[in-house]
Amino acid sequence: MLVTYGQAIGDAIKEEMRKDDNVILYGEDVAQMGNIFGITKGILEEFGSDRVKNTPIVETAIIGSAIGAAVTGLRPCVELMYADFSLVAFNELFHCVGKWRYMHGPEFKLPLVVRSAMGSSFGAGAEHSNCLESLYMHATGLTIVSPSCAYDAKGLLKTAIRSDDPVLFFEHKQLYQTKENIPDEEYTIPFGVADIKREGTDVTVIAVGLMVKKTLEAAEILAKKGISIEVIDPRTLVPFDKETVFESVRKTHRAVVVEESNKTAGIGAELAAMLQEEMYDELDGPIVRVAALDVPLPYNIALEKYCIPDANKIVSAVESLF
Amino acid sequence: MLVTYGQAIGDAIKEEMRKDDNVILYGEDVAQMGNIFGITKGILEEFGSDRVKNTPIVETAIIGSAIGAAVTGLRPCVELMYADFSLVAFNELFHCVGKWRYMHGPEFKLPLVVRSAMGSSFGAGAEHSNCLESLYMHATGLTIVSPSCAYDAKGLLKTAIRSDDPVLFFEHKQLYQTKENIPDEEYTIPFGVADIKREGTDVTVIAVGLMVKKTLEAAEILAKKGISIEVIDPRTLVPFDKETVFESVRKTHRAVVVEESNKTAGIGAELAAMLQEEMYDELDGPIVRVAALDVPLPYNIALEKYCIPDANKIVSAVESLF
Amino acid sequence: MAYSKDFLTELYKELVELRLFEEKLVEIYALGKVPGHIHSGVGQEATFVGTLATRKDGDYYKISHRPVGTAAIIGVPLNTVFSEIMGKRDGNSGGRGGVNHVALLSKGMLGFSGTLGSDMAVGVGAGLTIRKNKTDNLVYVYFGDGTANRGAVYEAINLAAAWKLPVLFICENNQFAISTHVSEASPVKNPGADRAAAYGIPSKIVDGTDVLDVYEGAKELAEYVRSGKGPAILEAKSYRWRGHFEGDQMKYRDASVTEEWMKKDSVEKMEKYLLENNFITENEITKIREEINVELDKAIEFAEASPATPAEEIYEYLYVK
Amino acid sequence: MAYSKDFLTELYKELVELRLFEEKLVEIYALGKVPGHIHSGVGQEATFVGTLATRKDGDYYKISHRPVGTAAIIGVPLNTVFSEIMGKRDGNSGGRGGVNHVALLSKGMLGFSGTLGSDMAVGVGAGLTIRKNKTDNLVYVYFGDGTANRGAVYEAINLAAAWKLPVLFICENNQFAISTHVSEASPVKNPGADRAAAYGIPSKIVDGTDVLDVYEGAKELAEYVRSGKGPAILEAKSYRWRGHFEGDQMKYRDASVTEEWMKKDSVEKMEKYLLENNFITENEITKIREEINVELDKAIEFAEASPATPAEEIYEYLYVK
Ligand SMILES: Cc1ncc(C[n+]2csc(CCOP(=O)(O)OP(=O)(O)O)c2C)c(N)n1
Ligand SMILES: Cc1ncc(C[n+]2csc(CCOP(=O)(O)OP(=O)(O)O)c2C)c(N)n1
Ligand SMILES: [Mg+2]
Ligand SMILES: [Mg+2]
Repeated sequence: MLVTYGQAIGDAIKEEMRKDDNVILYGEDVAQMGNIFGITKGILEEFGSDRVKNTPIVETAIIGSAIGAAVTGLRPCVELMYADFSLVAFNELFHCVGKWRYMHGPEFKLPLVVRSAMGSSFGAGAEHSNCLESLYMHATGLTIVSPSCAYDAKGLLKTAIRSDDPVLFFEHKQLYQTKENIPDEEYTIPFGVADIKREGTDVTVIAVGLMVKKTLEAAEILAKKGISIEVIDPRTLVPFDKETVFESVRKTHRAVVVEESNKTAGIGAELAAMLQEEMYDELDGPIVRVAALDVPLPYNIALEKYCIPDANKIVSAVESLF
Repeated sequence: MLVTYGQAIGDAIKEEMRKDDNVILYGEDVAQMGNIFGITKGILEEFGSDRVKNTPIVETAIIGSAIGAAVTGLRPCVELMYADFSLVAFNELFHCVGKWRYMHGPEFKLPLVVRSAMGSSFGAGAEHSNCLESLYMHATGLTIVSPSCAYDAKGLLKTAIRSDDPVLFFEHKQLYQTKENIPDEEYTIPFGVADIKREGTDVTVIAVGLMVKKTLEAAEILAKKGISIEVIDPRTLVPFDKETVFESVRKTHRAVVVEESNKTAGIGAELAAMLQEEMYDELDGPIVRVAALDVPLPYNIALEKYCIPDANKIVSAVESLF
Repeated sequence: MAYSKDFLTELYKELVELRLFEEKLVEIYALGKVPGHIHSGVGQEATFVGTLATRKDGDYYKISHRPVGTAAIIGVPLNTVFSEIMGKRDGNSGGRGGVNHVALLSKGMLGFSGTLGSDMAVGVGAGLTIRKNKTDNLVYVYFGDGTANRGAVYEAINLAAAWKLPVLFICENNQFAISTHVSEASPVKNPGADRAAAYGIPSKIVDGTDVLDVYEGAKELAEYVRSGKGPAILEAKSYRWRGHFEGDQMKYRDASVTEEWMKKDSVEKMEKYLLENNFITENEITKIREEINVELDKAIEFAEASPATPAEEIYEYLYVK
Repeated sequence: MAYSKDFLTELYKELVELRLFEEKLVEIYALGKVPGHIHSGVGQEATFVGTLATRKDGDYYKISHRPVGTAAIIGVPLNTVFSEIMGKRDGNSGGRGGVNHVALLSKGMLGFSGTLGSDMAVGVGAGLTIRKNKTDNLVYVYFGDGTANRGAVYEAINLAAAWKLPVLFICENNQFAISTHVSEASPVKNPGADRAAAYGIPSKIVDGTDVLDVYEGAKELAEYVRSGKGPAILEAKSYRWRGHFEGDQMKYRDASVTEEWMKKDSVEKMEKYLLENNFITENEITKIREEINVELDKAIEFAEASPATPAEEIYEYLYVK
């Protein structure tokens, strides 16, 4: 069936809520309004107000209560409207969610999912545009999912809701309306399995979220220039599928990492550091990072665009390796 | 004079408070008690309760109010008891402190310092032992200081208090009692100037905070084995003194980064990624990261020790390059 | 209370200015001239005009995302306001911050945080400066009924109360946080005023559709705050006329209730009052509106002509040095 | 109120158990057997024993860093408790969590957050499970007078109140947050109870040095909460006898005040009451104490013999899979 990325997410939630009545959904404006992007529309109507709830603006309590609900047997799927606001509950996510089981012992399971809309979206400004996966990569005990298409979003979210470990699920705002044909039959996608979105021979390009799309655009341009890139979407940053990337690098001997967040201490920092540490002998050049400029993302749309990677910047980065 | 790292910090605050009555000090238990480590002892007595205040346990309001005080003309030097608790105010630090001037314009200056005690200290556990600089490196607009000795701590804190930009100042708990001779005369240390703590020819080792001490121990062991390492302490992670590091790498052609925090997406990730990107042709091997294991730091002291880098682990990492 | 004609006319002008500003904002947004999203404050003017009528030189202001036209009332030149809103170089941050970050420190404006509530303590910090300067100034800190539930708000008011700082907290209860009605989000009826007890500070509830009622309540509390006794909370009851943002379908609420509330129009009320008391003529009203519209249009024109901040300046304003 | 002898003796035993536990903790800490820091709860037993006397099967508990012996009262085997405290493999997390993270979920214990107050909402979340299971259970959530100022506490109680969840919040007002007296940190006299108004929920203040007074207050509120009406706040007035942590010089407070408070000894009070009413004999008292001490010593011995978790198991418990 043809669905948008947003519908795929809504469908995943509904399907899992039908399967298991311990799955509950709450967050700001998820009920009547169906969230500010319309992603959770119709869920209140189907499952009722015991299982679908608006919260006040209380991000720390959303996350804290999800822990308590999860350890006692529910499977909360909660929403923090914008990924930016997850920083309000950063302590709860970093210290509590990420460490609770480790600190308290194996009786404690945290089957909870935190969904959040991330990324730039044409003038949303410095506090409503962030991609923040790398901050959570430095934490422990979390699973971090960043789907780049409707198919992945649905399969990964279903896996997330069924997981007994806590999952941060980042949805890219600019992808919500992108359409795709996905199977009618139920499917799930395991964590820790990267997807090769395009095969290639000259350079391995690891891209995340919306940047997968931009990288595929870049691949077209590069193909015309005679450069063949392999586009790998890790899909989950933690756990990270090293093997798929290593295999690609063994073939291409060159790697580029593309992300939407600030360059310094971003996703690319970890991936580049890890790759050169573990694949040094396979590499014929530096691992190049393509990322946003290290400034708060400007509101002015031209400046915003200037800060964030696009196909051309990815092309240049790849070309710089030759 | 012979002072401890802790005294050097207290002295820096006092000297700056004497110079400029806009400098104020507040935080949890900084007044009568002189903070839980005794670092701010005597400051209330000298400057009075208008300028030295205990706060309730309100980390978000400590940081938020520091912004307001700073933009209106005061120079707040505030304390978040443990660096771990800075995550409670992470939103305020990441989005507000780090972006305020950029978002509101050049009229806005934020001369504020946030001091915080960080690092492992023998069983303090997963929530009272963190080194978190790398999280803040991903932010924008912040200056990040991590002094490794009394001399640096004093000179850098004085610079921090005089800075018109916001500074995060991380003090390592295990260093508070270390003693050192420092000048009687006033001095300051500029930001963005790394210090070569030991010259060497074979490997450049960049170490931060307490890890500088451990690396100097490792240097002794390695020297006996015939390996000469150059130990560089960046002192400020933002701004980062690339030139000093680059010059060293041009000599040694090998680099190791040592930090106390989790390896994944830590300081070493950024430094390794940056170095291989910008110094690829100078490097004769991978940049090796020495960091904590990616688990919440265990309470059991043997397990804690097992997780954190020490001289032996640094020695092994350096040796792995040959 | 007997008010002077001048005072009442001034209030009225500001009400109209804010109304027309907020309408203009919707207009230029619809024309695609404003990046991102806007939050129209149409219908909520009285709270802002009424409270600000108690201000004096040296006061500070922490405004909110709604209505941003408040910046103009406080005294930020319209050219600056619209340039920032349209993301242009002549905005206070050259369009880096945008519609929610219109602020001039020289006018006492402290700035705004897009993670709502995190800026409440910024206002509290400005109170420390007032305290040090030993003036009878105060800080106006505006926040919404939804934001009132955030922990950062509690910490900020608590700290202000513990330290008896001169801050007037103003809760604009427009009954909605996006789609969530105040009765669903808040366990108390008055999300601002009912919490004053938690801090041991005074509070007052006023009619946010009646500028004079707001003014009276604000005056009483402002006097208390200026006298050094510590912070206070004013809660104004109003209603959000439009959607949370433009394009909001508002299926979560009953349009007939909205219509009822829209009849409680603070601008019309004031107009009627002024006309009935012969403080103003229909002609003068028309003139006031025209003049303001001309000013707004001129500023929008200025902003449109203002260049975009060039890419080379992308790192400016990040650090002082 | 007329209490049965059994009930009173049980309360007394738990008081003594908690007292001796907390004393033992100080003892083994002084001997270097405990990593990190401990926070002795000596003198504060009545709040915990008195409230827990209202518990029943299926209830949940969010305890605090002081007194950690509460875990034993709730039913965690002493061997587990001391093994965790001493960082050993037989602790609930094999010594990964430590003294502040003693918890058994099978006994209803939800765990603890070292960033104080961030765990309040964890208790609220357990309330959702109780609600779903349609039982009349409740969640006991303990927090200190200092922690009461945190925004996370406000958000948690607010959410519990908005959703009318079965949570009994218990503020142990021992008058200090480390060195900061409650009067310096909190603008209200009663940092727990005075804030109930902010959530529109009931509250009660009890004498935290009198286990029966605590019990009565807790019973009243627990009944209210169990009946489905929503959360409530109990505030117990006590005093922290020892330093915040061991080694605290306590120069920030007047030792004579401490001495006065130490005369209000909940254990002694109960002992006197039981003796006067001939519910117990001096002999029985001695025996109770001896038995508990033997149990404590045996558990400590067990914990000492418990191996350290081996390094190979360092990644265990990080993920379920
Ligand atoms: C911390 C945080 N959480 C959520 C949001 C998203 N958000 C933006 S406006 C809004 C509603 C605010 O309601 P209220 O405070 O009543 O102000 P109003 O919009 O009614 O003026 C929300 C939830 C945000 N900006 N910050
Ligand atoms: C968020 C946070 N801030 C600060 C601390 C440091 N701290 C540990 S105990 C304590 C005092 C707590 O006081 P209270 O809540 O009254 O509990 P008590 O220690 O008196 O039992 C503080 C400030 C912390 N653990 N977490
Ligand atoms: Mg509102
Ligand atoms: Mg206390």
